Amino acid sequence: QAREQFFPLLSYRTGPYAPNGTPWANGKQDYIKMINARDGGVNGVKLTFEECETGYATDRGVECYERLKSRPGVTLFDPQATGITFALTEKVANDKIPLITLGYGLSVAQDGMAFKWNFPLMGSYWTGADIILQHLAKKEGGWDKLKGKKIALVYHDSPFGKEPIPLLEERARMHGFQLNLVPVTAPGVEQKAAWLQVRQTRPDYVMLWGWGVMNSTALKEAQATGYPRDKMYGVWWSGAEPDVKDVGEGAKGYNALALNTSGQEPKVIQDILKHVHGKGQGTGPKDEVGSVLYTRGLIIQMLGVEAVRRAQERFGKGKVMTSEQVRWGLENLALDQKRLDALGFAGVLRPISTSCQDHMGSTWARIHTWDGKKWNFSSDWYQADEQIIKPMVKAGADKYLADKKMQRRAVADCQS
Amino acid sequence: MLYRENGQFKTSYRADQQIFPIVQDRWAIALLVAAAFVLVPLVASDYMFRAILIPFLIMALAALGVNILVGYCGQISLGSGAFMAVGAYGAYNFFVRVPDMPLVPAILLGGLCATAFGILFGLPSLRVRGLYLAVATLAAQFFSDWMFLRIKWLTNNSESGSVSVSGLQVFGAPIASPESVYWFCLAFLVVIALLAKNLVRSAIGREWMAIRDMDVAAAVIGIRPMYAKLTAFAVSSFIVGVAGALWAFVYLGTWEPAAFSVEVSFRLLFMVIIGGLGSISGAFFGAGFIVVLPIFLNQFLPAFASLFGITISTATVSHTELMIFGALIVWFLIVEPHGLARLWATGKQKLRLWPFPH
Amino acid sequence: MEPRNIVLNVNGIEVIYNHVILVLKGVSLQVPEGGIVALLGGNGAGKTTTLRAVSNLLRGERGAVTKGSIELRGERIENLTPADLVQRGVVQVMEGRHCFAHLTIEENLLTGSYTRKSKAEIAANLEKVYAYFPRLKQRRTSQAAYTSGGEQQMCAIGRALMANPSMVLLDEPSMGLAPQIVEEVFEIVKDLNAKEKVTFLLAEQNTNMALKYADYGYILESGRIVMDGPAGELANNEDVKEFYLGVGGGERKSFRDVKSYKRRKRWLA
Amino acid sequence: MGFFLETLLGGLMAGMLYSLVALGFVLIFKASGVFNFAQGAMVLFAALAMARFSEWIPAWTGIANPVFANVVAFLIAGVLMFVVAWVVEFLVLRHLVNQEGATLLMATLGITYFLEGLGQTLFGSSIYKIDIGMPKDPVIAFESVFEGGVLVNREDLIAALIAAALVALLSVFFQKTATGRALRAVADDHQAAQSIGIPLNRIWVIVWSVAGVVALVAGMIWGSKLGVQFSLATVALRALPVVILGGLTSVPGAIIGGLIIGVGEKLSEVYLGPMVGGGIEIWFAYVLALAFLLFRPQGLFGEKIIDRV
Amino acid sequence: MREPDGFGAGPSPSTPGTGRRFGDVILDVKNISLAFGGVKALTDISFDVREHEVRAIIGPNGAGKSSMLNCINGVYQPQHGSITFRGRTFDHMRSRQVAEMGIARTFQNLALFKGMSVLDNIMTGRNLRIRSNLFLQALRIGPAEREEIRHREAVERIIDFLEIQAFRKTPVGQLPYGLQKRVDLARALAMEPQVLLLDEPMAGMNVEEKQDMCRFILDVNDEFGTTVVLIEHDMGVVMDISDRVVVLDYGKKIGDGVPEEVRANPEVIKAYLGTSH
Ligand SMILES: Nc1ncnc2c1ncn2[C@@H]1O[C@H](COP(=O)(O)OP(=O)(O)OP(=O)(O)O)[C@@H](O)[C@H]1O
Ligand SMILES: Nc1ncnc2c1ncn2[C@@H]1O[C@H](COP(=O)(O)OP(=O)(O)OP(=O)(O)O)[C@@H](O)[C@H]1O
Ligand SMILES: [Mg+2]
Ligand SMILES: [Mg+2]
Repeated sequence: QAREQFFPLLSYRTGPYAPNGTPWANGKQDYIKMINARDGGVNGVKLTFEECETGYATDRGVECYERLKSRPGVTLFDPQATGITFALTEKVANDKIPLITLGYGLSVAQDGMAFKWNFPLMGSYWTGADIILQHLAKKEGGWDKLKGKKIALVYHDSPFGKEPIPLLEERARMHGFQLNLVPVTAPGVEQKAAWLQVRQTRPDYVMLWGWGVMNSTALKEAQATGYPRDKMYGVWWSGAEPDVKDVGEGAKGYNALALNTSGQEPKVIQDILKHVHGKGQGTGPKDEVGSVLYTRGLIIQMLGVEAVRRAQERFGKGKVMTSEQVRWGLENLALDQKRLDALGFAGVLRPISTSCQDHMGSTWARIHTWDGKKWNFSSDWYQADEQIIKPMVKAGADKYLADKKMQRRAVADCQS
Repeated sequence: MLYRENGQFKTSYRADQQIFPIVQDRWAIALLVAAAFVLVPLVASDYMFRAILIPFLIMALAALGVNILVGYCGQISLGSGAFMAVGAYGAYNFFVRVPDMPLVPAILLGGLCATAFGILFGLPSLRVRGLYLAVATLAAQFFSDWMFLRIKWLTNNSESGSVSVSGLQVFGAPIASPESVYWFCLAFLVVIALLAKNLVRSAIGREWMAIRDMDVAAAVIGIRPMYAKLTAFAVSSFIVGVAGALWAFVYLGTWEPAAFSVEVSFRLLFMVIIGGLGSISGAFFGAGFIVVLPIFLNQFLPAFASLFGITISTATVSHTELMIFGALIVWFLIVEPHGLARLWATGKQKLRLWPFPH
Repeated sequence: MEPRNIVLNVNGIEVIYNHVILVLKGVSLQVPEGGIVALLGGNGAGKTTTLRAVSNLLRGERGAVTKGSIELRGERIENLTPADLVQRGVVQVMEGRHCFAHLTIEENLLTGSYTRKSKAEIAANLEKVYAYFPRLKQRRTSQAAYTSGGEQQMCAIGRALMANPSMVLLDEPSMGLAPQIVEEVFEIVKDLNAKEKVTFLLAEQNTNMALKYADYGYILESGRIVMDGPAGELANNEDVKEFYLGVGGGERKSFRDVKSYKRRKRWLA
Repeated sequence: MGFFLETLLGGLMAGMLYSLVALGFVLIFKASGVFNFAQGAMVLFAALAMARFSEWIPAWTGIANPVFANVVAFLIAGVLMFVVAWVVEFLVLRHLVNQEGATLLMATLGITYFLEGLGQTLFGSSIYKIDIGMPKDPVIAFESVFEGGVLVNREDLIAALIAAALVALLSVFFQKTATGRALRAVADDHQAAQSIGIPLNRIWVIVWSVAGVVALVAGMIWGSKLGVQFSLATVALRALPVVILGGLTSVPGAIIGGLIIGVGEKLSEVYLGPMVGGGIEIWFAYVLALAFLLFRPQGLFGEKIIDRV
Repeated sequence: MREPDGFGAGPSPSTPGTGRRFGDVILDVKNISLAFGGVKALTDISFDVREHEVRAIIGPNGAGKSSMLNCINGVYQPQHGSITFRGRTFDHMRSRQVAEMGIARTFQNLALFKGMSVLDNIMTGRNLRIRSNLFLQALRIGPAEREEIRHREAVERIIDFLEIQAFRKTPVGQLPYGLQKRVDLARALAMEPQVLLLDEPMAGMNVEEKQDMCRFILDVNDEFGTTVVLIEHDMGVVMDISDRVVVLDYGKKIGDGVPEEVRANPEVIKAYLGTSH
């Protein structure tokens, strides 16, 4: 019987997406180190981890999964890539290991009754897109003001980039704005044509759905074609430091969704600086601690750890949880403000509570804006509109189940 | 007298034209196949199956297909990833659209879709040659990337362009456990390898090689370049397409076009060149090398470093892995430019002469 | 022949291709300063291999000298590069021409003078080559690949001469050349030898011609030297006459009447 | 009309940038018969070196002057590319004399992996900045003639000029000098070149160094445009159609090819793309190149492919 | 048709020295002109080849001999003229068709399939006769296998005939030059041609080997009645084994006739033979 709770960490520190993948992975690692150093683990259960480099490639990701999935005390997987998520979705169900995809993955997986093992925590591309639109509507002075407006979606030409389209189309139908789709071929180093199109159609807003080098290139092309950056809104994968840093002044005014804060103020960050970096055990450079993606890594890991803690509450404190037990924990997360404050995450994110029906737990997000040096919040919290998203999720999940000839989970299954 | 062919006189041309004319080879192959079917499943772990053996088998199959085109017919292609993708999505469409479509025919039909696609993109080879053709075949690659993202019909109107299959079975037996997937892939590989071997040692194989080695002379002895090249494209893309369907169906389960990106094309070309152009066994060697080596390095390097009390970060591991991988490729090419299969053959030749050096 | 300095001394070399194919099994030969030495032998005897060993072109063929030594004017040369050898005045004309297909005839010739620095010398050499092979001058602007086999052979020889060599390794210069040109080529060899004191080591199948122009000959069979001697002596040897000159029994036999059985070669017995 | 011109111009500029990368391919192919897939990795490696050194030098020397930092970084990166050339020759090429094209091509793929690993090990895998003071903001020309004017990107314009100058220089080098002739000879037949005393080793170091410097220039310009990180290597894939369209062996072909591809690609994306959902430019570029090849299998300016019996 | 030599129309006479009789004209080349850019490789060349004869083409280097064969073979397309084979006239030939009609050839600069074994090289010569389709070949059952064996037998006869048994399985690239030439001949013979075009089959051979080669050519000519067109620079060989000789110079025909006649032709001596022959 394992005496340690094992976290397999799939990451990519090389290759085209390394600049974004690295801080993310560092955050996850540092959080584990911090919990061990500060709290001695979860109720005395030490946390261990092993990283496995996927290079963002699906087959390497699958190999990593197969390599690490049967380690004793394996907890959950966070593949950090949409393609790998697709390939693992079915495998985790067979192996009974939860798969968390915070802010990415399949939007329809929010439906926990259909996707027992998937947890797209804190938001999907549908909720993200919905929030950007809400923000625009608010800025314009109401949904009706969007009528006749042009909104362009400049997106990474892959399932990741295409995911928000159904929601945007739905909203466009509802509110009568015009949606222009501008795909950018991966990895996105050459976007001249895309931005010529933007210049030609002169949209009122540009939504940016990019990852990696595509983001900074888009900003530079926007600058080169004179598109105002403050009319640009990125998804939360397009709104971190690596995306804007080398654009510098040129990215001033650019907005993006934020799932979390950035900066070193939160207590948890201070704890990490103290317990991990202070002891010379930081995974990455010190000044990266608290950056957007780093903090996102922390949150992901925190949710994983809290799921373990939650599971222990039910299945026995101080024991190593099996992955099935962790799944229950993930499905029954209840992190209210008090709990978050205690964890040192005050202000970093909104409370989150998951359930059997809702594997997302929270759809809150904000907009932040780059001022040339750092990200500053420029809006209040928004929550995605359930009325629109829920039926879409339900329909999508049903289609998925039908395709797979599978049944919805019985309500009784929620107790297991 | 461990490995000698002298003393084994062939009394008929039929005997001389067997696949493996040397007795020892025949036994070795028989043992190997038997071991692959029986012994390996007894000892291999789940991880071995899913992360190494199955991808190895499928990639070996794809490499086999690529080798027919590149190694035998001399048409360097960087579009193999596209052929795999067409095979995969083709099979997918047959599988989900035709009610009660059995698995094996779906995969074979996927292969046929790839054949059609391969012939289409093989047409320029009638005029364009060598490296020009190699680069031009990238058109197929980028076109297929685009096609499967953009044409919704091909992905059964899935919103994101990712598709998935499940509930695979053959004659009522589910293909889900690692052993069954392994056997399934192995069966495909053995059968297709056998057929391919037959082809390359038949008239058509000789036509391909003739076109590869000296096309003007080939034309003069009556070989039609068009027929030879297009059949090579057809056969090759069929095999690659089947491999693509297997990769998608039994290895990934759910996939997006990026699973068959240009990177895959490069890797396949790698396999055939490292393995040995124009040799069936080369595909196996090459696939083994390219599939297994990075995984091995990835796991071996940290262990190796920890021997010296050093812990290295994953980033360093994967950078070092890249460097060692690159260096090994170069090293192998220097040791034997004609690939691992040739190295193997030279080894056998030495064994034949043994204990005399020459 | 008065005793002369030995320029090239090949001493018992063994050559292996691809780590397994043993081709030369202890070949020794000497080339004196200012001499013309012929290396004779049937197909696959190892003539080309011997020349490649001397000019260090074996490596590109995945061959290696595994035993013995090669000395040029007393200096061991096994580890030099081909370019070093050209610097020392040794140039090989490769079997099968090997002209640079995309370059014009004139450019081909000019590449031959890569090691020469003086412009005037290069120009003079070019004129010399054109004087030897007027046909090349006519075709100077065509790409080498589109010239006839014979023209390419001339180009290859001319290209070697552009380096002002002191020693030339000629591999089958007569192959594919019209009889008239063959004679011309050998005349040129003799001319260069006499006037410019160029030493020649030539591998030939055309034994008749080779023995006529050479001073000394070696006969190579299956990777071994089976016979050597002054050209005149060789030409009168019975076996050489029968197998290499085709005049066994005194009379030249018609190619129409050759018997289909063969006499055993005495030196192989 | 204004927009059409703008697209056209944008295409031309993009094309010139491709040419810069394509040039590296052509150089090495023309001079040694090696199709150098590592060109993309070399661009990345050179750019990484330049970016990091320009960042480190002020820290090391205390001299904050950006011009000084950039110049020194450029020089160091140049020297580094020379070292790479030398190592490649010493460890790889000299052992592969007289081998087939496919083998050499694979070897360069091996070099690609190696350089990618080494580059990231030495210089990190984050995103870095090259700031050589290129103007980033656009200028609008002909505003009086067309509505909205024609947008011109000054950064691209400068890059195009640099590319053109490089090409002119290299064309002269190849056609007119003895070394250039020797380089072409080597490409045709390694062994014959050796046999007449062309020192392959030296030649290869020269060519790879020159290609390294071309990669550095390309890396510097692309890097200043995009930022320096791993994906920079993938611009090689955009440059490939340029190489084959212009002809593998033609230096001017790289430019003309670049212009054609650049324009074709942008016009197609902007005017045809929307009809089919967009994202067509990359395969369109390849198909365009292929279409030209059907008429001229050796590319527009490539040397004729010779087959004779 | 006017003939410069003694063989006009009418019953075919026999050549001196052999008792063989020639048949009718099998291959008739008329007014062929071929130019590459400015280079005139062939200018208005006409000659004919009769069944069973050994017809030599000689001439200085660059005279256009190989180009002539390339025209007959369909490798080059002449700008003018026509070629008649067995009564069918073409203004240009296509390789495949030529092969099907029974014309085979060897090459001056070896055009063997380097990566294949000797046996496979020769087997390609039989490809035209293979009837089984792709699927049968892949399965290699029944007819396909039998067919393969039948052709193998035919090829083995040629291998025996040319005495290259020992090298059956060797990759041709590793053979010495002379043997490669022999394999080239074997591949052409495997096509069981009616007309065999040989482009300098004896270049790079010593006398002994040339004797062997001559014997092969004559045997083929005698036993199978194959017509032979031969390009060769060794005058000894040409004079001894050919029945009639065409002489080209700078793309023009300067002589045509029986060997003795040609040898005496002053123009030929001047352009080609030189004085010592
Ligand atoms: N690159 C090679 N790899 C393997 N074997 C080779 C190679 N080159 C030559 N050989 C073998 O070496 C032997 C000698 O060949 P070599 O070319 O030296 O003969 P040669 O005397 O020049 O013959 P020829 O008169 O035909 O040119 C031959 O049996 C040949 O098969
Ligand atoms: N494809 C081609 N392109 C351009 N010129 C050519 C081509 N083929 C042949 N020639 C030219 O035509 C002329 C005749 O060439 P051909 O090869 O027929 O000569 P040949 O009589 O066979 O000479 P040799 O005895 O030297 O082989 C030569 O001058 C050659 O340069
Ligand atoms: Mg030789
Ligand atoms: Mg000729």
